[in-house]
Amino acid sequence: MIIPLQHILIFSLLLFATGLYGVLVRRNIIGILISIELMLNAANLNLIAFSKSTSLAPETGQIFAIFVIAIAATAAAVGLAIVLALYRVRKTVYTDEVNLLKW
Amino acid sequence: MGIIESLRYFVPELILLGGAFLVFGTDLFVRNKKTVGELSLLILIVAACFCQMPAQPLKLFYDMFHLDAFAHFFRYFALIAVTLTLLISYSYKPLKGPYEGEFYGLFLFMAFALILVAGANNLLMIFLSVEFVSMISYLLVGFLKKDARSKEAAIKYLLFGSVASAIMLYGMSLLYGASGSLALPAVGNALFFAPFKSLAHIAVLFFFVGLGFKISMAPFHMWAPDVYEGAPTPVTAFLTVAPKALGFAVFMRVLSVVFMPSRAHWSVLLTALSILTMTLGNITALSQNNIKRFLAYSSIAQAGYILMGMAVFSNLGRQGVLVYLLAYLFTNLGAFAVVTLIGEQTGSDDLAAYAGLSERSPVTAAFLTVFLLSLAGIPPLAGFIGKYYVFAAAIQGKFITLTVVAAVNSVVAAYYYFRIVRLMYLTSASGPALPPAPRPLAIALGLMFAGVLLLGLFPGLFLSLIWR
Amino acid sequence: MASHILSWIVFTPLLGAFAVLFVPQRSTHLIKWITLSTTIVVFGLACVALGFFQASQGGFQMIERALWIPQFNVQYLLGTDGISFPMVFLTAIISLLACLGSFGIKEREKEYFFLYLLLETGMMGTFVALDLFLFYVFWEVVLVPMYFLIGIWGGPRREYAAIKFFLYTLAGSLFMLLGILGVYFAASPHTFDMTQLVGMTRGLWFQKVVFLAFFLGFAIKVPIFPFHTWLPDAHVEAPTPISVILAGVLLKMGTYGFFRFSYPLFPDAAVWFQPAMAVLAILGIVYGGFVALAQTDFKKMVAYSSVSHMGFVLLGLAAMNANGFRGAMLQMFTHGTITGGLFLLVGVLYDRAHSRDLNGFGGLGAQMPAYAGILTFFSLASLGLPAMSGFVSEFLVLLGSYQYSKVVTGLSTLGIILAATYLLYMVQRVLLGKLNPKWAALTDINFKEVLTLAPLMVLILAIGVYPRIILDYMIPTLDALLKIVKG
Amino acid sequence: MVAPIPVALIPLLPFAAFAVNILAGRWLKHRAAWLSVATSTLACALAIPLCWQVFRGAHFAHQATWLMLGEVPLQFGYLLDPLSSTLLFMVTIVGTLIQVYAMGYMRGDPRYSRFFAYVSLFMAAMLTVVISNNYLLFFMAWEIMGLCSYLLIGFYFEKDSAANACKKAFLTTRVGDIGFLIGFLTLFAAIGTLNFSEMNSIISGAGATPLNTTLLSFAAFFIFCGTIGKSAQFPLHVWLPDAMEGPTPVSALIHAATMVAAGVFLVARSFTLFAAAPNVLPVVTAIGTITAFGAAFIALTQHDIKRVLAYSTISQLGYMVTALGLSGLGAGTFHLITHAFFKALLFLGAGSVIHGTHVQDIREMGGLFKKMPSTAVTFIIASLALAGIPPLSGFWSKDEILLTAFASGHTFVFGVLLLTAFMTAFYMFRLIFLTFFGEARNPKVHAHESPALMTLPLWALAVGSVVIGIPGSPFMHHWFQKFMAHASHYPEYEPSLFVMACSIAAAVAGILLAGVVYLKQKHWAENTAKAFRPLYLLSFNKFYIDELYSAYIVKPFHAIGRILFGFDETVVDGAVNGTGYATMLLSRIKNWIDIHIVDGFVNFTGAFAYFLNSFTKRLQTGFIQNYLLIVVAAVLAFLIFELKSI
Repeated sequence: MIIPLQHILIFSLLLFATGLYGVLVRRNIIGILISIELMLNAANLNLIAFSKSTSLAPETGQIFAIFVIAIAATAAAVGLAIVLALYRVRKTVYTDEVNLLKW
Repeated sequence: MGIIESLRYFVPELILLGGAFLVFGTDLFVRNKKTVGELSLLILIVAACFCQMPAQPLKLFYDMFHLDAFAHFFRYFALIAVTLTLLISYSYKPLKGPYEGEFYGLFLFMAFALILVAGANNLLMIFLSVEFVSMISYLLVGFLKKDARSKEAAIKYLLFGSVASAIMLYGMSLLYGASGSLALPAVGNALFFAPFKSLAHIAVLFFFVGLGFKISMAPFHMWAPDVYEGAPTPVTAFLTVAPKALGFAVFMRVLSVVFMPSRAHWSVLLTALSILTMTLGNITALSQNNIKRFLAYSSIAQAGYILMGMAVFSNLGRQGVLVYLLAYLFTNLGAFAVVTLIGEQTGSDDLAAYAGLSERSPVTAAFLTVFLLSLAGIPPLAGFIGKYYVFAAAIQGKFITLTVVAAVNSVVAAYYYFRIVRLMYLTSASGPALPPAPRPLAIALGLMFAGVLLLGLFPGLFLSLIWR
Repeated sequence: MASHILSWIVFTPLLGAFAVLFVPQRSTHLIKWITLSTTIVVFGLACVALGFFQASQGGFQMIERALWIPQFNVQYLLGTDGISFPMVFLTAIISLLACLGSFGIKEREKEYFFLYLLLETGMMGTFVALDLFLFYVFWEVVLVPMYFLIGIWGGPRREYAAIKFFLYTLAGSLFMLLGILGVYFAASPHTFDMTQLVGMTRGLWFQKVVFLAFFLGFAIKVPIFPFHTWLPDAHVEAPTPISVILAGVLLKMGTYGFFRFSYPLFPDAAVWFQPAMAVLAILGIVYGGFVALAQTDFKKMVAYSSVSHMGFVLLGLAAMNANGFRGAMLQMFTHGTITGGLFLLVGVLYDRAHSRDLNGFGGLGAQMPAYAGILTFFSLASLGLPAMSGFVSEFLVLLGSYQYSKVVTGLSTLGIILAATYLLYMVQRVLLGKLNPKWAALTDINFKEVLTLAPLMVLILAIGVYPRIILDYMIPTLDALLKIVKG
Repeated sequence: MVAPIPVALIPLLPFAAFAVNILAGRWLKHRAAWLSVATSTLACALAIPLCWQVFRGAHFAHQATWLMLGEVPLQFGYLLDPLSSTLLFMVTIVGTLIQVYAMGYMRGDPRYSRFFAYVSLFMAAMLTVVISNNYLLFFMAWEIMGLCSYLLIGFYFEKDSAANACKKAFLTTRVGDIGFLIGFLTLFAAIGTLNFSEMNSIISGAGATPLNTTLLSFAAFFIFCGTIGKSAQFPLHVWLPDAMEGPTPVSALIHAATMVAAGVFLVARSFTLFAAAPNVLPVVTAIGTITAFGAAFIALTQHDIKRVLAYSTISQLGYMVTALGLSGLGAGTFHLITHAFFKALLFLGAGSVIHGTHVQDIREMGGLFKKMPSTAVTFIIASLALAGIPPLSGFWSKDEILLTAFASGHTFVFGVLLLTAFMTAFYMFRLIFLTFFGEARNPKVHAHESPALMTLPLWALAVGSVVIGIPGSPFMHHWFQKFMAHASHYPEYEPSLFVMACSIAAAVAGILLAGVVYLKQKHWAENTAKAFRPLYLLSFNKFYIDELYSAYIVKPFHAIGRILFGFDETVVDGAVNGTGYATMLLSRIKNWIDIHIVDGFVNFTGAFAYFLNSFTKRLQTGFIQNYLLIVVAAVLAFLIFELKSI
């Protein structure tokens, strides 16, 4: 059976919104990073869906998706690295406690 | 153009890439990190020597990388920026230690990434290169192992950046859906026709977020002050100039290739954002007491002026952006070079450290004064040429409100720039005379001073480079 | 040399400035003498140029042209005529005398004289630049040294005065820049070249808008009534020689701008704004006079008096006829000499008594007779006593404005009475009456100070007795200008 | 025709003296005086032959372009016609005599050379006024005279009274002068020239070009303002009495004989203009009459010898102005000349008295006749002349004026003038009797006769005031009036015995009454003063005019100044500069004033900027998710905006 494009788009939008929500409300930096993953994947979902529906260049979308996954991985890696370093000097991973820099 | 024959035109980039690995390699074996720095400097210069202007625009790597005069200009831009930054950072003590070599290596990567950004002509390429730049920036910002502020800056930068690029990516995915292709020209053509005209209006917003983040355009600028304050000073210097400039570059490319049809529409938006940006930047800068934070806000305001050119987006406007960026490169890097120096010598980034500087170290004070005047747009200095250009563009495009607001803003700006001048010249010294600057930094200062003066006095030379 | 005389005049001070830059900090005498000789050379060059100048010719002369920024066809275009040349000459003289007056500077001489020469370059350039872009550059170049000169060597509230002056003027000039750009893009082909721009025709609405933009820039500099508040502060805080430069040259840059740019470029708008200008002129004259009357600070009184006197220049401009223009132009020159002299005199007194409080003095006429004589001389010149230059210019202005409007003229004469009043009150409070024992030790004016004042006195008398020595240089140009304005 | 000798020398010689004295005075010492006297004598020697030729009917004029007024050339030069030559004659002679006198009077003064420098400058200016051929040159020299008067009144500037007096004099006359300036500006607008002879020809030849009479009247009126100022006519007469602070020779030269007369000369010069503006002449007459009467009335009660003379001068000037107002050009000028002689003499006499007694208050004098005879005799001669006793000069000229008033049918004016004549005689002889007769009232005063250097000029002038009236008297068949009539035409009247009788009667009556009151019945004076207390106070306090001025003009001026200054500092400065309310309000809204504003820049825009700053700063919480929230909010806002527009 074939899932109509609209459904996928709506789903990805929801996914994106969820991620965004998470980014805004989570205090734990790790959580935020994961939420960002959600957002990226929402975009991926779009890309795949479109590559399936579109005629012009189906493969490019999928390739893009793969690249995005890779980038997401690096982002997560760098992020976690920095979080660790931060934890080492500040003993916290909560955003509302890292606010030396303001105003 | 296929991969193999593309490589012919890709020599400088390859040199940088190879050079980066070479640096990392040597870093493992060489004890004296200074040589690593010199090596990377050498590599940059060599790369610069291999850059040559293509006769006509080239579509390298199946038009992933579009090498035209525009890209060429930014290639030089990136190389100059990195070189100067390295010169500045040689004498930056906090870097000293086992990891110093990596720092230089990362900068070579950064140079490479920036050039990619300049040439990227494909959504995928844009995403990748921008992310590449961002990743390295995160690392550089958080480079100081022990420094909590540096770490905090890094994490903020990372979170903000990732979210921004995620949003942009989502927009890209929509564009892909609309056009079925990732190549900018194709996307552009697709957006010409009906159902997607309105989509263009939506999609451009996602780019606003993603690239607005890079160029610290309000309201996507919030990260900038914190990050700039927390990062190591040379890195701050670099971040305020190069990634921002390249952000503008890719922004311009996207706008001109993809979104030209709906220009009337987004130029209104950009006008508003430009006003917002410069006003926010200037107003907030008024009461800063940390010089780095102060310059951070000032650089936001400067972005606002550059956005004037984007908003107009006439020929003159686009050239204005380039000229402004060039002027801004010398001026802002120069200012930060002085900040680095003073930070090193007095161990403080507070404005208070600048009291009576004209007596403690006259030459440095004079340099900083010139850079600040240039930022304030006083002729005959580089900053004035840039301002003049964007003003001219705005007047020509009949953006009267925008220009008037900008004029008022420049007065406010002039006031806070002169706060520092006042501190340096009109208040009495707060300490003994300072030692002379270390040679590399002195050289960098000299170069940038010359740049500011030359661009101000003989803009013709530089303009001829851009008008092509 | 002969073909590039103007460039020499403009850039000789800059050379001097760099010479100063390479002299070690502590050899202050050398620095002072370098500066003095530079200003003398500039004055000499101005005299040479006077030889080349054809008074009978209306148009621009000694033109120097070179392409500067081809992309915008900005040119390095210098030239002079009956309007700018007297100003160049005035600048040369005032700079020379003020330089003599600066020998008293005690701290940071090197910076001072460097900035001083930079300032002179800026002023000269402003007066001879015929390319709007170039003009703007020089115009701004004047600001920065001025900021430092007031801010570093000024009085107690110097920082406030300096930044106020700077921002005020900057704000004005930025709007002027917008106006310049407007003119540039309205012209076809796009150009900043005055010699070409003058001929072109522009729409009335456009003219009005751009005229206002320029007006803001110039009015703040003059200063015209509501924009004058920077002046008292700047004057009071600035060191004496700088006040002299400020009153003698900088204020003239504003009115010069009207003559050189506003009127020829926007004649219709000028006619349209004529009543407004006249009203502002009257406001300035009367208002400045009254406020000067209320001053107890010697310097502030002189400062406000120049608000009043510059009002006459504006009045002459507003009159828009031969006599008005001649009067205004002459007034620019004479006010430069007279008020410059007055500021020098204030300085002479301040150096000795370290006070400017008018009520604190008295009876100095017996204590320092020579000073008393000279001060009386300048006061009389300033209140427009005949046979002194001030009278001729004011007479011409009034004659002109009378042809324009009787009411305006009548009101402006009130300003003359006021001038007499506040100046005589000043003279009485400083020179006449019983000697305040506190000042029994004051020494009379010395030879060097007299030397700085004598040339001014000679000029004032010469022009007052036979005005044609200077008017003949201005008249052809002014008549040509009048033709343009009146169509 | 061009004069045989360079006429310009006449004013230039004294000017040279001035230049030398002012520059080299401190080395010249008393030689300065010789220089001044020499130059002025030389000028006299040059002038008198010229005048003689003019009296014989010659007419000298020469001019050169000085300035271009628009297209019209402004010609400076000299004009020697009957009027100017007459004054030239008088000024040179009187001026020289007075300077000779001053040599004696000022001896030993620390600023001796300065004094003579000023006097020479004054001579130069006055002579220029006399021979000038156009209004501008006239005005310029006129102003210089004003300056000299200022400098000389304030000669003893250590005295506050002198300092105030000189300022008052200059400013008061300045007001009139501005009127004068406007006057000839108007004239220029009306007839396009400032040259006297051109003006005369244009106005008299009015047929050619229709003249704008209203404009001419305005011109005439405003020019007359100049006269009011300089000749101390009501309401601007207040400065002259105070001007007596100056050294007495100055009072004689400037404030009796020459400068104050220049105002009258101005009207005489512009006579054709006034004739062409008939509705101004009544004003002139009125002012003149009021002044003549009022001043005489004040003079009745003054105690300071010089002030009495000052008021008498004002009163006499009023006479002249009245005469001119009744278009009696000859009469006015004639009285001007005669008055110059005997009033100068009176002042010099007074000076000699002061010199001898060192007091000025007549109540402290008395019985000086024996002590200083020649002074007394000359003084009495002059007083008789002033009182108008035939055959002294004063009689003829005053009689001419009375005749003009009577014959032109202004009987009221005639009456007032007659009354004035009576009062004149009275107060002059009150002065004489109190000063020279009776017994010395103040033992401390040890009077002595002045040196010859001072008495000789007295005698010379005495001779003058006796004989100078002859040319206008029947003995010479009113030669002077005819002579004047050549220049410009005005009605002439047959001498009438009735008028003569009246004037003689008034004079004699005045003298006798004075004699009775102040020599025989001493108490009468007090009694009358008591009886008419209000009148007495009115006269004694000079009609309270000074008080009125200071209350309603001087003080308000300063008040306005102060108010506007306050306005300037708060409002104008505040509007841009926000030291005022706006800033305070903002600061109250949020306490954001930090050190930078206080010491930096309290600028409204600045203040406002800082106010915003306090918000924008707060946005920067340093809390990453707030930032992101703002981003998302912005994007959503844009999106909604878009979707609307789609």
